[in-house]
Amino acid sequence: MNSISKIQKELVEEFSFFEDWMQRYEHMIDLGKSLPLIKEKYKTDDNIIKGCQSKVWMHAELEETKLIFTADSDAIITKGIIAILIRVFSKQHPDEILNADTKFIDQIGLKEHLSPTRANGLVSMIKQIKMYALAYKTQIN
Amino acid sequence: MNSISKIQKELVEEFSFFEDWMQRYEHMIDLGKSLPLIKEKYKTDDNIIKGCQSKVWMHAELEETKLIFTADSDAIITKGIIAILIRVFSKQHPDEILNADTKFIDQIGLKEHLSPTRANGLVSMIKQIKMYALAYKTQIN
Amino acid sequence: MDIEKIRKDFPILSRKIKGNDLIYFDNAATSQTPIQVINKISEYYSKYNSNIHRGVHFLSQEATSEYELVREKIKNHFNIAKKKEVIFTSGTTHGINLIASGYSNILQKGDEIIVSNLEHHSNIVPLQMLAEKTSSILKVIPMNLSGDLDLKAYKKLLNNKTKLVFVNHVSNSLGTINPIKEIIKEAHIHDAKVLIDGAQSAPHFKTDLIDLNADFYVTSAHKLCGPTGIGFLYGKEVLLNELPPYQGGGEMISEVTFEKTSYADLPHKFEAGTPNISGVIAFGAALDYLNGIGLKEIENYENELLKYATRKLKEVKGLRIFGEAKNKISVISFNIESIHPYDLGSILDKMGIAVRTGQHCAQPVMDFYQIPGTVRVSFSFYNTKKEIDFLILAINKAIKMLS
Amino acid sequence: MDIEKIRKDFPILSRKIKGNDLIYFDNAATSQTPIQVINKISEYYSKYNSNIHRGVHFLSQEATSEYELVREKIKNHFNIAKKKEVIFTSGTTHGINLIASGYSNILQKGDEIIVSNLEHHSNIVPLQMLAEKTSSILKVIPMNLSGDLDLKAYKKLLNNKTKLVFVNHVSNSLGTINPIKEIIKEAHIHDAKVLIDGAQSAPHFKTDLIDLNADFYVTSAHKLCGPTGIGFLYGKEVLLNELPPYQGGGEMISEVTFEKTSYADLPHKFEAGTPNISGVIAFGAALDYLNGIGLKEIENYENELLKYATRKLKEVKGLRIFGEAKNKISVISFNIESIHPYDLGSILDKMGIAVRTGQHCAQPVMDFYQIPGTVRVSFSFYNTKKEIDFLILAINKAIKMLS
Ligand SMILES: Cc1ncc(COP(=O)(O)O)c(C=O)c1O
Ligand SMILES: Cc1ncc(COP(=O)(O)O)c(C=O)c1O
Repeated sequence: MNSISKIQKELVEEFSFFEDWMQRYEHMIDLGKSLPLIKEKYKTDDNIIKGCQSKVWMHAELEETKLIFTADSDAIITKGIIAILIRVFSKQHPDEILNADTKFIDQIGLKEHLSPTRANGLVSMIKQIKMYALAYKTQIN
Repeated sequence: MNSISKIQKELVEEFSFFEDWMQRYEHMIDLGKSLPLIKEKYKTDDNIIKGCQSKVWMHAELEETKLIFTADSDAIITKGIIAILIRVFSKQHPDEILNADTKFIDQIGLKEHLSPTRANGLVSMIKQIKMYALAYKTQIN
Repeated sequence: MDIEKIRKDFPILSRKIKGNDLIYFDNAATSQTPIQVINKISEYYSKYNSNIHRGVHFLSQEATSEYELVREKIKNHFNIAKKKEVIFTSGTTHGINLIASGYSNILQKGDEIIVSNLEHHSNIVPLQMLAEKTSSILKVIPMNLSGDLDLKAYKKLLNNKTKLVFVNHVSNSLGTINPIKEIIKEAHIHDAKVLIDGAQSAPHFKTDLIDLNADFYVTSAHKLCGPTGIGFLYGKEVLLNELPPYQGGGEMISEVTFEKTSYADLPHKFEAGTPNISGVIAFGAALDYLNGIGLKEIENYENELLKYATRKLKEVKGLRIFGEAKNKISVISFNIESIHPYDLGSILDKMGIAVRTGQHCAQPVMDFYQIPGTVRVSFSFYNTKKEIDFLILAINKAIKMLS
Repeated sequence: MDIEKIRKDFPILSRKIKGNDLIYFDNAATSQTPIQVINKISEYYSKYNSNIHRGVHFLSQEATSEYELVREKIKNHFNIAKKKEVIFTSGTTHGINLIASGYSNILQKGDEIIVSNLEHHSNIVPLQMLAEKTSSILKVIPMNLSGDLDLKAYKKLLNNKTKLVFVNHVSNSLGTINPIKEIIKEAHIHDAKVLIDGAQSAPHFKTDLIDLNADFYVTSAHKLCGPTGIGFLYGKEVLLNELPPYQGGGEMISEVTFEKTSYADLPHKFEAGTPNISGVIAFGAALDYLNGIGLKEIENYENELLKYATRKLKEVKGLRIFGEAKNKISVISFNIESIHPYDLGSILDKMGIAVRTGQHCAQPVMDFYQIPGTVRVSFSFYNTKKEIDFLILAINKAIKMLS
């Protein structure tokens, strides 16, 4: 099992402890508080991800062969969502990011608990992460 | 009771003999066959009454102080309707035409048996008859 | 196909009109509605009525996903490449106007638009308005006595000035199925774009838009066992992107300031304002219903009704059928010698038979035959041969009365 | 007013959302539908579904007279001079676009159009499109912090170049009731025509169009306990006669040949194609329902809810209400310090409370306050103080979670 799948499994287990959505939301909000924040200088319009009522900025940079993501949002639940994604995809090799599936999102029950706008936002974030992976992959090779 | 009311009463009685709409329609169609026909030269676009799927031409002329109506239609039921109106309003003094009410139409049950388009046509015909009465009234005075 | 079972799905078919069973032969004007569709509307308003797309809350999410699911259903049913190429409209007329109006910024003076002589007014008037606005020229594909379009003449009309061709798939007044695949192919040789008016075809046989390669396609739900006030427009993505938005409002924008407004992407760009949400959802239920029976089964059965009725009607003395194309759907327009169609229609109505009389919003067709109108009977899959027999009886009775 | 009895008319109000009773506070987006209206739709499709106006047959006659009866009901309800001044549209957005588009042939370069800063996008974008097409100038009535329009500034904007003024009766984002009678009077001094967007006012208090002397008025049924996909446009006869038809099609013509087409009279000139017949008929049932309760009663009760909720919300720490006009309807837009409206809305949703968050299709209002959006609660006559109490509890719980 590679590192991404392991983290995904961890997350699914972590969320399965909670009995109701309320606790899951609280946990998500907590995770949001530990989000690796994007540097202010990267908080540009170019780095905004569309598809959310709230704003999301995301930045990626390469450390050797691993991609490091940082991000921020003006909404705290959105921060939680992106924190989950970053926990899964940050510090990973672009190839692994590109190959990773995203079933864990359904397993956590994230999508059914998010509004469609937010679920769209989530899809956009994953797309963006994979785009970064694609872009940096060529830099490594 | 003036002449118009008398004819109206007659018509209502006549129609009350019939038990179903089918017989009433047949009677109306019969009446249509005795419609005093408009002269061909008056069958102009100016004399067409709007508001019918079928065409109705109507003409009026003064004989002393009475108005004489002639008409035609390309549809036979429409001919019946106009024949009924002409029986009531032709050979009458314009003043009497203008003062006449048209309750007899409801009493015959004409409106409820006609399609709205035809009922509209009926209203247009009565309007037209009253317009002629108004126009010729001034000629008499 | 179990007709008796199907008929039970349509509450209106058990209506009595002045003591007679209702016989509904006005399907080309609007189709009847099965209980499954009626129930879907009630369900919507009883369970998840809500404004869509922008809502955070549960009801809005449910309504949005049901609504978007129908876009998907339409995409599949009509074989459309992309979901965003499906634009909800209030009906065929709206769809045609949207496209015609969109081209008023694109067409140049002297450009040519082709339309057929067989069209419904909805597919003529918007083009007259477009031609007037742009000083382009409207040309007409002529028809012949059988009710077919003259394809040779069509090919001669086409040239490199032709920008648009608007043709219906099936004529509502005569029932003719037009050879639209060929019409489209010929137009594309000259790089003209083709809009297909599918109002009368979609109810009767399967339409494959990728195969036809139509540029635009429009239809109405109310002729497809669905509700009134809803239809859809299909357009190829590149073409829709070239057109300006039709209406401004909520939903169709991405950013609004008084200085500058930017528009949303397809399909939202063309869906300004709160849409007919219940209409869309019920439209989906109607497609499910039709697919449950099977469009091929419907087509076969309706063809049988057409043949049967044509044969029976021809036995009526003095009756003339207008439109005897080889390829036609279950619509028959006719007149009886020296009887006005309106008179005949009125008498049939009194016997519980609903037919349409008049010009059927297709005055050029009536002008072609030099008649004031016709009586039109149009069958749907819930009609029966028994009903057709009764029609023949009723016509003969009416002829007696009216002669 | 017996609220418990009224609530029983609305099937959706007994819905549970994740174990909680649904509390529907998104009435400004769309209102809920009483069973009387739902039943009317079912009745239509079960008993007399038919295309209207041109039919000889019984169903068509029934459908036509029910349809036209609603025109009469609207005329009476909104105190309109003539039936033919009532045009059915697919909603407010459609009505605004119809008028704005109609004036694109009338306005001249340099003419001026006035709109307010308080408008819904539907009442901005069509005017931007009109201004662009005609090279006319769009001017904006500014607002102040309380959410009121600046009438002094408005008067200064008016001059003899002003041709049109488009203003909503009530702001959907803040609830402000605008002084439209005065706005109309001032505009008329300069011979400008005024369109009133009544989407948010019609549901909450009686509108008298003769008294207001509005030139045009639009609203949507779906905010009035009616169905989606239908609304109406009122216009003064002389003005509507000056405008070109908006869409071409069936129903709106009197004569069609390829050489020359002539248009039908009002209202048909603006009602091209098969209309939303069931929508119109259900709209009539909705008006009957509202009038059965009484608009004055509704207004008084909703005012009580507004006052109660305003007081309770103000007790919540860090909560700021946007829009505190003296005259307002039961809409409250607010934010809580350092909490994103979207977060708050999401948590409330999880507790079964439907509110709206975001810009409410009124980005200029948000830009004015320099906020990304608000949480908006909007009450209808079927809401209760108990529901408001639960809202306050839920907000406090959410604040704890989100801080
Ligand atoms: C003030 C105002 N104007 C216009 C609209 C648009 O109405 P519709 O979406 O029904 O066309 C709305 C509804 O959202 C509104 O609140
Ligand atoms: C061929 C054709 N085109 C267009 C229309 C107009 O459709 P709608 O009235 O639903 O807009 C019809 C329906 O009458 C039709 O039969």
